Amino acid sequence: MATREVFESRWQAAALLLPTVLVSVVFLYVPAVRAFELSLFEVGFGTGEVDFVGLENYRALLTSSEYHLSVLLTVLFAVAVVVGVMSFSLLVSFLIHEVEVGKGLYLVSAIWPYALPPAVAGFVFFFLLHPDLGVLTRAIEPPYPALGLLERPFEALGVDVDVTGPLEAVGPDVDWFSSGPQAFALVTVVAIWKQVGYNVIFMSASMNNIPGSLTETARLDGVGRLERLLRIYVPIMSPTLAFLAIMNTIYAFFGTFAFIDVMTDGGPAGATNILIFDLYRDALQNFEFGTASAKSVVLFLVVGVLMYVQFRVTEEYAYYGG
Amino acid sequence: MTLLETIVDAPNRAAEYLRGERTGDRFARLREDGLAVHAALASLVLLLLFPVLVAIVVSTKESGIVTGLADLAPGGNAYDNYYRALVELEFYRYMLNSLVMASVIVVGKLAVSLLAVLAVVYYRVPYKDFVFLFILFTLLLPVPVRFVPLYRLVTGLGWNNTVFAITVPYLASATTVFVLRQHFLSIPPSLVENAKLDGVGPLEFLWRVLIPMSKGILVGVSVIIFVYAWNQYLWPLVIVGDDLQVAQVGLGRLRGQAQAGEVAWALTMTGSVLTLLPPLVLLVLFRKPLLETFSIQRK
Amino acid sequence: MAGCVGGGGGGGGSVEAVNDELTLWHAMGGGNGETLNALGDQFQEETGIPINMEYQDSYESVLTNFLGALESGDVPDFAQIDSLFAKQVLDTGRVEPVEELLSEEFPVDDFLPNVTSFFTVNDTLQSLPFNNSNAIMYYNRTAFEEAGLDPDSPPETLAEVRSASETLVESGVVDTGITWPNHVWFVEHWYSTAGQLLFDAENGHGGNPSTLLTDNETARGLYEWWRGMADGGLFLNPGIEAWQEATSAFMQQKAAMLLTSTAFVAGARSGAEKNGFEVDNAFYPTVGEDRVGPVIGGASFFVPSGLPDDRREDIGAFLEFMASPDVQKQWHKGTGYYPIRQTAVDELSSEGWFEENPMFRTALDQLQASADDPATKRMLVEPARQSQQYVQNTSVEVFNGDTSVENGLSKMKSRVEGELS
Amino acid sequence: MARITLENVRKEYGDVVAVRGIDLEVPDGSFVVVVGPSGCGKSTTLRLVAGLESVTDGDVRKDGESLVGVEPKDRDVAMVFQNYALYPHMTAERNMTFGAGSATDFDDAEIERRVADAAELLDIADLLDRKPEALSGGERQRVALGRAIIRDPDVFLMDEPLSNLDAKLRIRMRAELAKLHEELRTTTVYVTHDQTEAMTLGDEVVVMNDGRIQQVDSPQRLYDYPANRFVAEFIGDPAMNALEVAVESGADGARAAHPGFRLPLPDGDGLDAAVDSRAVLGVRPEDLSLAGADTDADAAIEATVTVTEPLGDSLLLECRVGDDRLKTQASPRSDVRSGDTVALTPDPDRLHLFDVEAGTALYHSAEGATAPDDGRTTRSPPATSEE
Repeated sequence: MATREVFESRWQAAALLLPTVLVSVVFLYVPAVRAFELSLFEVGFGTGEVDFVGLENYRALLTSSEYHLSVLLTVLFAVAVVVGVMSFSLLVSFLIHEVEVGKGLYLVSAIWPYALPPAVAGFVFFFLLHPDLGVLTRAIEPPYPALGLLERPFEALGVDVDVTGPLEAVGPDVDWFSSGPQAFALVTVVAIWKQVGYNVIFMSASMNNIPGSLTETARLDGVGRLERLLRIYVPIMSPTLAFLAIMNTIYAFFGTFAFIDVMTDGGPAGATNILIFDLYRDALQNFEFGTASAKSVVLFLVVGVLMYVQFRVTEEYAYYGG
Repeated sequence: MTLLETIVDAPNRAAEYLRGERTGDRFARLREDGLAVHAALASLVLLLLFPVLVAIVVSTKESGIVTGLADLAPGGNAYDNYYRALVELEFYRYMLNSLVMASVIVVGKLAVSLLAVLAVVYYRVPYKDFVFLFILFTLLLPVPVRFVPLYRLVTGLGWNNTVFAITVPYLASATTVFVLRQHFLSIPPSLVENAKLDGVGPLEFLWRVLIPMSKGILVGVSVIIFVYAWNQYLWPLVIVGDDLQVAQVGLGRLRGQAQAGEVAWALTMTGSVLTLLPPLVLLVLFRKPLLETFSIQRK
Repeated sequence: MAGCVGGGGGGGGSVEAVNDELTLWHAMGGGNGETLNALGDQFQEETGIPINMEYQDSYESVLTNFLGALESGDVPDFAQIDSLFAKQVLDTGRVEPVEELLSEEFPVDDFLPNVTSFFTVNDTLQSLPFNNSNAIMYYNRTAFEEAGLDPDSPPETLAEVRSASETLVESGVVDTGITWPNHVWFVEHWYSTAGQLLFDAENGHGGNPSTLLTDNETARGLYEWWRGMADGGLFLNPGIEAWQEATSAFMQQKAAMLLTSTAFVAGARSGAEKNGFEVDNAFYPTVGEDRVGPVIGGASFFVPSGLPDDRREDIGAFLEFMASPDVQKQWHKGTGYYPIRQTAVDELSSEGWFEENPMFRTALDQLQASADDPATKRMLVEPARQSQQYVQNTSVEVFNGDTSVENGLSKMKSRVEGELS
Repeated sequence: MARITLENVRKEYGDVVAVRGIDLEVPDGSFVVVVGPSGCGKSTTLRLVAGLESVTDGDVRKDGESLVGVEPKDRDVAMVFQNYALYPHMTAERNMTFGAGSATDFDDAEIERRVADAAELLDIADLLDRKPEALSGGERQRVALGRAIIRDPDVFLMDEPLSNLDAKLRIRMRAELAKLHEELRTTTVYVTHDQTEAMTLGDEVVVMNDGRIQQVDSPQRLYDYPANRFVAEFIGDPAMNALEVAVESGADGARAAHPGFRLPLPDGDGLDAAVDSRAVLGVRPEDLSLAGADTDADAAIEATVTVTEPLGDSLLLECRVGDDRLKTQASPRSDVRSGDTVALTPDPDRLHLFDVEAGTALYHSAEGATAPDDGRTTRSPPATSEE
């Protein structure tokens, strides 16, 4: 019965925990509880004045169809981000794991967006994909002037060939300033893009730890690549994947408002108004701290429930074998 | 490898690579990997890189003349742009502040978390799981959720406009505690038992045994903390003044230059690249410890 | 009940300056910031009073920080607050009317009346107007010529904007006719030039407003037009509050007309030169035939109350310095914001400045041609930011065609009213 | 040098009882091996002595003084772990000296001298500046031993120290450990699950099972006079055969009756009491020999060979007798095949009877079963399954 718990002094343990617990209580828990308290008030910023309004802030939320939409959107967004990030990262990590040449280069290239501050990421994408001014927009949208070059040789021969024409009809019309679904998709893609690096770090590390003998066995058994990834690696990596699922969920809920702030401002027509942005705007742009606090309580509950479900699911399926 | 060794060794490795002694070999192995795999990987990676590459290119150009992909050739204005941002608009000051803030947070967070993990892993105390959960739970309490009370608290302490304000509230870290705990649990218990028999105290054990044994993961966690701290925006914005202001806010100020009628894409991208640089350098330098250590073992 | 949550820093109202030297928080970036800093240096030189001009990236940041400062008690001596947020700051009750800081002999009546009328609440000048502007129309003379339009008679009404846009686009000179940032300020301008109030209670200057006025010809005319422009591909939507993008589109000659602030005059000139076209500006296009006047825009300096008396003198000195005709002239020349002192305007005229630089005169002419009408006083409402967001966001829904003009307007109205109540 | 005494020691972890009240005396300077299957409580017992665990009940004494409540570092014991517990980032020498300062009152010079001595003794002098990753398993083991030695403790506690070594190295290290103990004469408590190690190393061997001491004895007496079935089957490889029989009395004395045989049982203590009841007959495979054709069929066991395993030095036969199975060893080159029927004759002086229910030894056919030749008491606590 070997044990690590060889030190018994309780006051020592308490002293060691003190800094973390103190900081957590003072700067995280107390303010959070206060925020809960504030949700029962109407709060003025700059004056320190508060008015007790009871559950009015919550009543307003419960009856607001815009807020309901926001809750729905957020859950959808979180699911899309978590699933998207994890499948994309898994693919990238796996491919990197599979190659011998240039491994390091691929890895660094794959993880560096992680170092990019979210606001900068949002800004760069805004620049690239602005519906009218974006550098990339022009390449995606018809007309395709580059393709026009293909017509030149035919023109020279006097044959009239229209390459770009038919594509005009099928080419996408980038307009996420007005199209809700496009804006939602864009924000989701950027959120995924930004989080891939973090996931690749953990996934690659985890894949490196898979015993080579397993890979060899699988090869001898003629197990295909994809099957090897899904049937062998993924179960072995499941503790890492469970950890990442939780971190990604937290990221999707809490770490993404900068993209929205920079790119869509919650629009159009509320299509990207996810809870954290809504809350951020209420708190830090509109200074409606009472409402914002009520929203943070709701957000907290939503995330809490989701995390609980995730914990239960991973307890059931994650492989912690030794 | 230490940072120094990495740097010192870099030219050698570069030279080795450039001599291309194993070029033929390399190509053979490339084929062995499967060209299709490389093609897929290269395009995925390019997809990930593209936006940042564009930012870099734009940062070398004159203001406001990028209108399409065709314009995406590096321009000759790099020096002007970077000089203007760093020196004239004093962006270096914000970066220094960020560096101080991030460094203090890295060191502080590691110190505080190491102590906590020492207690959580090596002490026989009641309610340990509860304490651990209590720390993990803080993940659910980001700044916007507790902004006002936090603001009042920190100003009440008289900390506004001090380094304390932008560091102390960040010192408790669920992620760090979680990762370090996983790591310590993978160290054989006999080590601590042996230390206990020798009468080596917990702090000496931490300092002389655990920390030297955890160099890799500490470096890895430091990078993650650094990136996190470096990217803080909202809280520094409101709680400290210009003297202590950080790079993320400084970047907003570069962008603000544009509002006054300048079409300053180039300048903004310059700032973006500058802001990206420190975390990127860390990431590249320390990718090995990052990767070696971030496998979540069984609990 | 309330007390238990309040707590915190400066609840008692005791304030302390963040710096020993005077400190001004401002949002002037770029060339405007440089001009402002130069003025600060000049003040320091002339008076020996040190002043620290602290740049914060946007009006929103200055507001957030200033409110935070009022709450904590560690305050700057001045905050440059966007006129849109004036009410929010006034409502804290923690700012001191600048009129009380100016010396007896300061000629308050030399301020341009249209400007001070906005900043005067309860018959007292609350904050010192400094950088003030209105929206005007910039246009690309070269493109106009190429499209066969007369560059000397730019469109004056929305209908004319539309027909000019059609000509411009059809001739293939530009992609779209006109662009402007989707910001509430432009809607305010269309209302005020039409003499139409946006809020009841005289846009908030005559009491607390309770409704957004959308059931009128101005609103319908504006949004019908806006929607038609978008439908016809004549309007380039740069995005919400996307000042930079709008400017950029104009500079890249994707749109031949741009609505934006007078503060862009200097930038427009150099930008157009760089991009090889000739730029000019004109009055803001009106919804109908009537032209009443523009709303005031820009910002003013607020001073927190409760600072010690010895400091108040220095503060007063700085305010008077910034409002002096010389400084206002410099500021105007460096930025395009119009001077707020009649003396400064007169001196500029007599120096022949406006004749040499007609683009600098447009905004001032537009201001001085304005009738004395309550509609030209900018909205002064407490939930300004929310109202702004609702107007901007709903505008998108309307011009996109997601909803009918009528539904959109009633949606806008009810959303804003929800905040007013 | 010290004498360790355990008195009615219990250790519980919540609901789990690891050690169920044991008494043990480790004489000064002796080498006592505690052996038992995994989970029997042997490691826990060792850790209780070390002070890494605290007793739930009972007393642990060193030279008569209670150690309860004494910090591990103040017990003057040194421990050697199965995985060596070397700090991976320290050199061998640093591993040996780290903690020595806290654990002892030697000054630096003294520690240095001791390291040199220990290094010489263990033949690791030229490995001192290497880190563990550059050492082989055996070398690591020596460093771990060296670490314990330089502390000059009263007691060495060794927790399966050889388990991580390969078979050959294990045997060599075993001999070296024995030699080391000859030289140092430090009281040693050694825990292992390997009965061969226990037999070869221990002055005395403590067999534990299920949190209890089954028997404490010298290795040979454990083998010859197992106190119960558990000890009988645990000590010795291959394990002792056990067949349920009826003990009958006849004109020519008592016999063990089985459907496959009726073996005569020589007179001995406890035999009378066992007569007319059922018992388990124990006979070691090596005590059975293949009978020649002239053997008295009456004293032999007829068995059918089911499996033959050539071991090189012998041929292991697995046989069936009635419904029971039986193992025996034949000479390595005998031509017995599976399916053959063989007659096995047990050494009449090597038969044991055990109680069917409790497993307690009832009878050993050899002389001196109840009067040990070395005068030490054979302690065999009642083996009732639950208290």
